[in-house]
Amino acid sequence: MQAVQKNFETHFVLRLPTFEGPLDLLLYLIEKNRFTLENLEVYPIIEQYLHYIEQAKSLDVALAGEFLDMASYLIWLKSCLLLPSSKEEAGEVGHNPAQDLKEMLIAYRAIRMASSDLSSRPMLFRDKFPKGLSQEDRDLSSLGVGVLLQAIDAIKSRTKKHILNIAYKRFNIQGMIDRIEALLKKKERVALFDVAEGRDRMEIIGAFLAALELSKRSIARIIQLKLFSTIYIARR
Amino acid sequence: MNKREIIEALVFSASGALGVRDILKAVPETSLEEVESCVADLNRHYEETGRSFRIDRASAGYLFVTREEYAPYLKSLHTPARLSPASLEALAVIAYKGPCSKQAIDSIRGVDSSSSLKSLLKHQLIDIKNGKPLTYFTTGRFLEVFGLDSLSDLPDLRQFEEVFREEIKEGVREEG
Amino acid sequence: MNKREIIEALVFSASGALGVRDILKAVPETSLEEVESCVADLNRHYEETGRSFRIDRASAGYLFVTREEYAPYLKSLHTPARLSPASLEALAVIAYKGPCSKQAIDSIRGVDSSSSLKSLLKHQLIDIKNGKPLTYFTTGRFLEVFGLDSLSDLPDLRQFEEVFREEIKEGVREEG
Repeated sequence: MQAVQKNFETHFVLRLPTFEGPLDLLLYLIEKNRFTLENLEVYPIIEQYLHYIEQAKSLDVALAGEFLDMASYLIWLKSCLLLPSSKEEAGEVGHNPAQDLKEMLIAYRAIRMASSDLSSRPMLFRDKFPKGLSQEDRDLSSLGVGVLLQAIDAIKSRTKKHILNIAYKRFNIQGMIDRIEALLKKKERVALFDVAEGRDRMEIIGAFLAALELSKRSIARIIQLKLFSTIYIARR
Repeated sequence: MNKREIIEALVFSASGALGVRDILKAVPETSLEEVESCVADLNRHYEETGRSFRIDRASAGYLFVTREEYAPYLKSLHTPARLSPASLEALAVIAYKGPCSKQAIDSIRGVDSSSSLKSLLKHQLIDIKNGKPLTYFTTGRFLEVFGLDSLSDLPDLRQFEEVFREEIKEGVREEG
Repeated sequence: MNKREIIEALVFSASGALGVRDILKAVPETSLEEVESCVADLNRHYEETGRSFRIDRASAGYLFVTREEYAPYLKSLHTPARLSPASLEALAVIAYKGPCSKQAIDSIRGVDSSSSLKSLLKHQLIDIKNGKPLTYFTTGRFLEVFGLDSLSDLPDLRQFEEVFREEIKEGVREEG
């Protein structure tokens, strides 16, 4: 294993492949190590991932936030693996975190294969061209609302103004705390996104801060079963 | 691959008449005479094999047309209505902001929308409400074309910011 | 006049894919089977006489397209559509899991898909449905572009998962 890892290090310092995202990088590492998802050894993969992130940072490669999110998730996963006693707690929610990671990778890998299957098909406007029809043609019968939204985006980028008066509501955390408490009276737990009804970013941040505050006051718990999954606020 | 068939594919896939210059640019080492003789050759071939089309030469260039005797059968084909990007912009503004005046539409778009409004009216996607000023609103036909039950089915723009935001950061990763 | 050539003329002069229903309406006393066999006949003929085009069948109906080998020669005329690997991934998620939210797409890919969604919308490969959250789904244009009759023509996603497992087992054997 040591040898493989050494080899890997020199390899990627010379060649920093660009990855679509953290899952892409993980699959690359798994392939490099000739692991299988069936008998994947999570620990060395975690180590190599974190090492890669460190290397990338030291080379001043701009890393997307997702890579760092994954890094903190993997650090957490590592701690789970190292501390068997924490299993009990995990057992409460009923799954094995390493298995989650595997499932995530299997699902992603399947999608990646599906996308290369799509790409391998002869594509209209790339490999074949229809008679007398240009790509920009907007036939009325094929219009969807997406086209309207795009038109609005085109106006926006041309005029550089927020034409539709999208007013960002200022949130206040106390208001958000009240809202969460009211929701928790009705339900055992609520999704963070449902608290932020308008789904705009400031509102979600507000909801999140409110949830942290409630958690600090031991009124609620924040639960996220796995990376990227829904964040819930639960009654304590 | 044969030059003749490359020329065929070019004229075939062009939207509208294709100028000789465009052909000469696309097929290296060809002369005007060669293009002409290839087209003549193709037309002879179509005729001999009983094809329903031929290549016509118009002032703007070469164009595939169906033979006259098929015209009666083609009557039932409706030419689909096309909307220009400008018309789509005006339509989007009216859908989200309507009923609204031409002045409001112009000021949001930053350009004059007269011809767009005309085209939208012609396609019955919008209608005019009397008053001062006249206002425009979307019609039932609009809902039908876009597969909507009502205007409230239009996606919430604030939610849609999830896609159309942070262009600078993401724009680098993706080609147009 | 031959039915076969009438069908040819119809598909040829339609702008966009021509539905079978439109053909049946335009050509009296024809059956679906007859249309299909005429199209197959025409395609055989085009192939034998070395034509640069053929008739494709996709969701909406029949469409005349140029053969793949001519694509390089048509570059100067058409800017080929290009989808980034990221956009193709997002498209695959929507094709298999759609209608689905952006959050669902992001979560499967492990990255933010804003710019991919934007590019897919621009190519009219996906559309949006209002709701909380907004959901994305593939369009008829998607089927047309990839030459699919329906989404069920896509290979089973589970098959890809299996391939992965098989592939990996082989890798292990090699090493062992």
